[in-house]
Amino acid sequence: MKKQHKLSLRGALAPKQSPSEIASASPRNDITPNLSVNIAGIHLKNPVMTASGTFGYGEEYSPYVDLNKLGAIIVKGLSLKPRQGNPCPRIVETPAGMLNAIGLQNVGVDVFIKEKLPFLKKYNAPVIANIFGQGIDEYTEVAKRLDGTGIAGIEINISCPNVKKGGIVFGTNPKEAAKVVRAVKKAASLPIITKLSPNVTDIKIMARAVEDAGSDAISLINTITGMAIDVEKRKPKLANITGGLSGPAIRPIAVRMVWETSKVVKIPIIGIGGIMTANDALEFIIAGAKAVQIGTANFVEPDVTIKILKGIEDYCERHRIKNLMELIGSLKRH
Amino acid sequence: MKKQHKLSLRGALAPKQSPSEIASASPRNDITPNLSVNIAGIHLKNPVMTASGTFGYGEEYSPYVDLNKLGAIIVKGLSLKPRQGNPCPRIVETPAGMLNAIGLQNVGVDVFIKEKLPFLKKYNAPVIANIFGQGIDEYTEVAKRLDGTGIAGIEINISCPNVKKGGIVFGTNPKEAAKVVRAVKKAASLPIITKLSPNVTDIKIMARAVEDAGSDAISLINTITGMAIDVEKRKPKLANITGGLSGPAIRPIAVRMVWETSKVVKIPIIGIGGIMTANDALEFIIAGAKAVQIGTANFVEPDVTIKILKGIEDYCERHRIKNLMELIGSLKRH
Amino acid sequence: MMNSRVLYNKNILPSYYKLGLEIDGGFPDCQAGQFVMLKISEQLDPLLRRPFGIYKNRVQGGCPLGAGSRVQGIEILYKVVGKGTWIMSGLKEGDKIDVLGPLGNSFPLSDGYKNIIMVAGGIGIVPFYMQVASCKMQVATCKILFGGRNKNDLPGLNDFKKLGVDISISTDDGSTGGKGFVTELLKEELEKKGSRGQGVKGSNNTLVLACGSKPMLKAVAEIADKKNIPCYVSLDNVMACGMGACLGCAVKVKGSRVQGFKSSRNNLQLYKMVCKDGPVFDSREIDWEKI
Amino acid sequence: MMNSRVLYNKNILPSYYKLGLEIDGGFPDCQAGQFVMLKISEQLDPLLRRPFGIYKNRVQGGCPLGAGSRVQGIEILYKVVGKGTWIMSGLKEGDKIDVLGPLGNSFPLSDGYKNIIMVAGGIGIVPFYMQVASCKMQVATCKILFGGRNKNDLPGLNDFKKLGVDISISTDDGSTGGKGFVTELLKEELEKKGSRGQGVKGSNNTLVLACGSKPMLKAVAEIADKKNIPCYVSLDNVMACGMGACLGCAVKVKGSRVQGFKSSRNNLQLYKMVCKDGPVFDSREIDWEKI
Ligand SMILES: Cc1cc2nc3c(=O)[nH]c(=O)nc-3n(C[C@H](O)[C@H](O)[C@H](O)COP(=O)(O)OP(=O)(O)OC[C@H]3O[C@@H](n4cnc5c(N)ncnc54)[C@H](O)[C@@H]3O)c2cc1C
Ligand SMILES: Cc1cc2nc3c(=O)[nH]c(=O)nc-3n(C[C@H](O)[C@H](O)[C@H](O)COP(=O)(O)OP(=O)(O)OC[C@H]3O[C@@H](n4cnc5c(N)ncnc54)[C@H](O)[C@@H]3O)c2cc1C
Ligand SMILES: Cc1cc2nc3c(=O)[nH]c(=O)nc-3n(C[C@H](O)[C@H](O)[C@H](O)COP(=O)(O)O)c2cc1C
Ligand SMILES: Cc1cc2nc3c(=O)[nH]c(=O)nc-3n(C[C@H](O)[C@H](O)[C@H](O)COP(=O)(O)O)c2cc1C
Ligand code: FES
Ligand code: FES
Repeated sequence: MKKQHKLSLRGALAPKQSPSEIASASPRNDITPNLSVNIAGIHLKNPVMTASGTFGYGEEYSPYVDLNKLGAIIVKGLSLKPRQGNPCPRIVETPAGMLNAIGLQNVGVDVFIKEKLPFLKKYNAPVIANIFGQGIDEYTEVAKRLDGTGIAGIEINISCPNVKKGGIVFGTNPKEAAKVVRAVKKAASLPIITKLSPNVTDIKIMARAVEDAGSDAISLINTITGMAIDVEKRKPKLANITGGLSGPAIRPIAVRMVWETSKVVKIPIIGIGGIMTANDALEFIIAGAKAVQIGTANFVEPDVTIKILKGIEDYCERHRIKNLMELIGSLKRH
Repeated sequence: MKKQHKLSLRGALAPKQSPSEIASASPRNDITPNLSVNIAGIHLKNPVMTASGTFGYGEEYSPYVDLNKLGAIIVKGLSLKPRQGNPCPRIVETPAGMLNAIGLQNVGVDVFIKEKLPFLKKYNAPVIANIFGQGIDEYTEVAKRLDGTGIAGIEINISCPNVKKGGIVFGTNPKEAAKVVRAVKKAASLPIITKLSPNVTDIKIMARAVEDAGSDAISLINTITGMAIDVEKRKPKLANITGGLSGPAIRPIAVRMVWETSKVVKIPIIGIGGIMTANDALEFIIAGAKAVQIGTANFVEPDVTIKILKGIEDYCERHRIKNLMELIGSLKRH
Repeated sequence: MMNSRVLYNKNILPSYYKLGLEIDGGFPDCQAGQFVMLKISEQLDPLLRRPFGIYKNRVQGGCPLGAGSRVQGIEILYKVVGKGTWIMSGLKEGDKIDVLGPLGNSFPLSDGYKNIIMVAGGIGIVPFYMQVASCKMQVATCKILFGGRNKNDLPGLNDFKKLGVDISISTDDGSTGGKGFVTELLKEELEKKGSRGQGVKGSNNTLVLACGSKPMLKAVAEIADKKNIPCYVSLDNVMACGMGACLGCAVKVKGSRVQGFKSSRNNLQLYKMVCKDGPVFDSREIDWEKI
Repeated sequence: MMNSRVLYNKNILPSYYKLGLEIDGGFPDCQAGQFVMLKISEQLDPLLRRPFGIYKNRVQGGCPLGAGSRVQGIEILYKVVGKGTWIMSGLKEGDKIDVLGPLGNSFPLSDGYKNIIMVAGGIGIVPFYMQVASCKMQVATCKILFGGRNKNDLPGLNDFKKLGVDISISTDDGSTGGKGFVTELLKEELEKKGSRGQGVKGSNNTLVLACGSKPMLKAVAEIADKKNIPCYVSLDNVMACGMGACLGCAVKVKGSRVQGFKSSRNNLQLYKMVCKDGPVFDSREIDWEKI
């Protein structure tokens, strides 16, 4: 709940803060928690990253967010050539979520390096490039071009469900996923994060496959394939028919998958899916994620990443957690 | 949106009805639409059924719903012996959804036949028994006992994710699923509906497998496995750790799976997942479902099934649809 | 299930509110301990209804819905603890809200007992306003033991004072009444009266009723059990349906001691539903270890 | 992004409302055509913000936020069409609402054109209140053609009458003004004036600006195009972020005619973003077949 709640509606005796604020209002103690984490050799000041495709190329959000404060910035998925994306409509709201079928529109890796990266380099947050390809060759070529440009790492999107050749085969087939990871590892000397698709029977098998193939970290989840129909027109609400479901609606599924994955891999996990508040981010961290990515929430509150960061800090102070590492995977039994 | 909306807050010029009411306020024409459908030989007056586990044994809702008006009543999942279910907490609310880990608590098939069925038989809505077992033997034994009791059909739950042996293996493995279906088909002369789990990479493969094994119809989706964490206690919110996600949050995923399935099977499909309104139900029907089941919505509005039925009737009248069959699978291209 | 109109929504103490709801025809048969399920928002978040005890019921003459008013309705006394109650606190006169109820069972009638001791912790006071009225009708002596964290945690205290019922207070910080837990008051009370129960209804002696947090209820149950005094507790649990259909609000019971469970052939039921079998339970029925 | 206070929320016509919002410091540089994204509910349903044009802006002297008031703010004119706007219609004075903006581009300045014709359909009138003010500053003649389904579909009409601007009205049912589509008014207007554009700014002749439904805009664009009169349209689209980040509000453009697209090596851009590249577009840029 946000501060702007209709406080003025309440009587004089009303709690001056909303419940979530009350929960975090306990007196601070003098511990300044160490929130830094190391993901696959990338040093993050804190675990709060932006999710690919929801934060543009950073520039769009710079009026609202001090980019220096972010754990890392992950940019919109890059392909070898620029891509125009899908026809419209591309987005539709769903209960506590949204479907998107952007179709991986992007400026292409070269334009990114030439025109978008210089802006991001002015800030000290590590920049991670999310990449995808129609085949292994494209993945490796994009990775090669990014190598040595000053980015901190590569996130391989094997999971985008929008474009037929855009990764869905890789994302649901452990052998194919492993192939992409091995090829990208070879092509670039950068740390490699593999982003998993939730559209699978067993996320653990996918996670193990990419770990074995040499991925330095795993991020999950990408969107879940969904669909909405305009019953008056009897047409799909998205021109692409299906799209990827994101937002708070999917959070319970994402937390479950992070928890399952954390028990079978040793490489760091980055939790993604429906994070709107610090509490939501903490669910992922307690379930086993070393860092989190914020996606759809950026659209709702442009400075949500900073609020989440602040909330995690407050939580650690309140619970006397000196180092975020104490919290990661600290789920107790019932 | 419901009628009770704060209409009194609005000015004198305010629309007297909420938007959804306005949409359905067009003058009626004199067609009385035929909403009856035949599912696997079971004649339904209309396509609105109750989902297993969300309507008790019918009795609980009889003060709120005229059971005679329902297309069919599907009762809480039955096993051979009574089951006590999982420890508490068993449910938790999530954004636009809920997680449940009831653990298939039920009175057992014999008590059902002796004590619950007689009440339901007083009504003319077909009664469908949802069944599950820890192994094929249990499935067939439950089916045998139900045969000849006057129920209209059996829905096989191969998908409940809560209890380890409660079906998850069958639900995600096409060969195992086919075995259960074949065995139950042999054990009972009743129409068989197989209820699919959404926790799979490719729902089409599961659907084809159970169709080939002789299932007379398919219902989908069951709940999606999810998890929520109490960050203050650092414990799972459910005693069972994970639970099944239901409610409007999952609707886009369910609609997509129904649409995908409708293209690969010939047997009737029953759509389930997050249906709260007539519009939601119509999404499934237009996507290819011949009937729908209402689950979580019953908890929110006990008489929601009747409201949905009324809404479908109104829609058909407004769109001059004489027979529901015209609507089933009528999705147009964009 | 009915579309009810908000009559008032008064902030009576920090975090505590009184919500007056107009109920067409009222709840004529409603009894102390019963509850309603409110659909707080028409939006899909929060999705589920929320359970609230009926504090006052106009039909039974207890609800001050405007002096001399003929409006039928109920009063809810609630505490803001999360999303749903926070939204509730923004309700205004004239707003509409969907009310499902009355639901659940109620406290046992007081006849046959001489002393009724009601132990309430904070918002746990809710079912006792109507119970006092019913006690009076049964000509039993009743005494309320009311505990809270501090003086701002004793909602409705004035209402009870107005009823003229004997009430003892304790707060954790001593800001009103005695300092300490309400269970201490109970111990004292039972000592003072030298109460001794026979554990059966009709023994013309003491009956303990309690509503509050689970640790408090557990402590009350233990104290009563030691003295062999019958004790009934009103339990709280997360609910989805409120009518026994979802099996979500289960509470662990001492299966073997439960009688009349005809549904299971082995005559053992490990769980009861707070919404339908309760919210009021004989304290000896509950498996307090698993609460 | 700011936490704004609701000053008023007036129901002016069936389904139409005016929402006054206090904006600390106002929007000093805001121009006609720009919009804000409102977070209507704190709950997660509806999840996304909703875009609304800025109808009046107090800073520029146009917003009647109480006579003589020093309150800085904006006025939104909106129509209830779905969930979000329905919730908005329940907002009351003093409620808080989060405002993101001003966003987007604006209509071109009027200097250099002699006649500015503004074509509005229903709620499409919104951007023109501020545009009239700006026209006056540029000493251009302006004329508004305002169409609606019926007399109740002409929101803000009185405001424009008070501005003293020349306005012609048409309704589909003839309940006010001429019977027919507003595009007929445009045809007549262009005939009457014998307007002829050179298709370049500064040609000292006619400029058409339009806002309304997509079919209306398409028809307006065709009429203007035939006469070679420059035409700018304000487009509507579903939005998630409002700032060019999600790429969700794409509109198909005639790729080959777009210049200066340095991002693509083949100099072809098929989509532009309504939120960032728009909402105002040169009508010749739009691929009207794909709209
Ligand atoms: C039979 C019954 C009668 C009740 N009567 C009253 C009453 O008269 N007045 C009153 O103020 N409250 C009463 N409650 C409790 C009330 O239902 C909860 O406080 C309310 O549902 C919380 O909703 P929320 O959305 O504000 O909190 P949420 O945001 O849902 O949760 C906030 C916190 O409260 C906990 N919580 C939520 N619901 C419950 C619950 N039902 N039981 C225990 N913990 C819960 C959550 O786990 C969480 O920690 C009653 C509960 C029951 C079961
Ligand atoms: C730049 C811009 C400026 C706008 N200015 C105004 C304004 O000043 N006043 C005003 O009343 N409205 C304006 N709108 C439209 C307004 O944003 C929508 O009416 C609103 O978002 C609908 O929200 P809802 O939740 O009520 O409807 P929903 O429940 O979300 O949808 C109801 C119906 O409206 C359609 N719809 C929803 N949003 C849009 C949209 N953005 N464009 C087209 N169709 C949509 C849906 O497809 C559906 O059919 C503007 C839109 C844009 C993009
Ligand atoms: C509009 C939009 C565009 C996205 N684009 C990409 C992308 O280019 N590459 C990618 O790996 N994920 C993409 N995603 C997925 C997000 O990065 C994230 O995994 C997903 O949205 C779940 O997180 P959320 O619920 O916080 O949004 C996109 C999501 C959205 C909503
Ligand atoms: C509390 C609860 C209990 C359920 N029990 C069963 C069950 O016993 N058998 C079964 O096949 N499905 C069960 N389900 C799944 C529902 O029948 C339905 O498939 C699912 O909830 C999705 O629909 P919904 O979103 O409309 O609730 C249960 C769901 C809930 C919420
Ligand atoms: S709340 Fe559903 S059974 Fe009690
Ligand atoms: S709304 Fe996100 S790019 Fe326009």
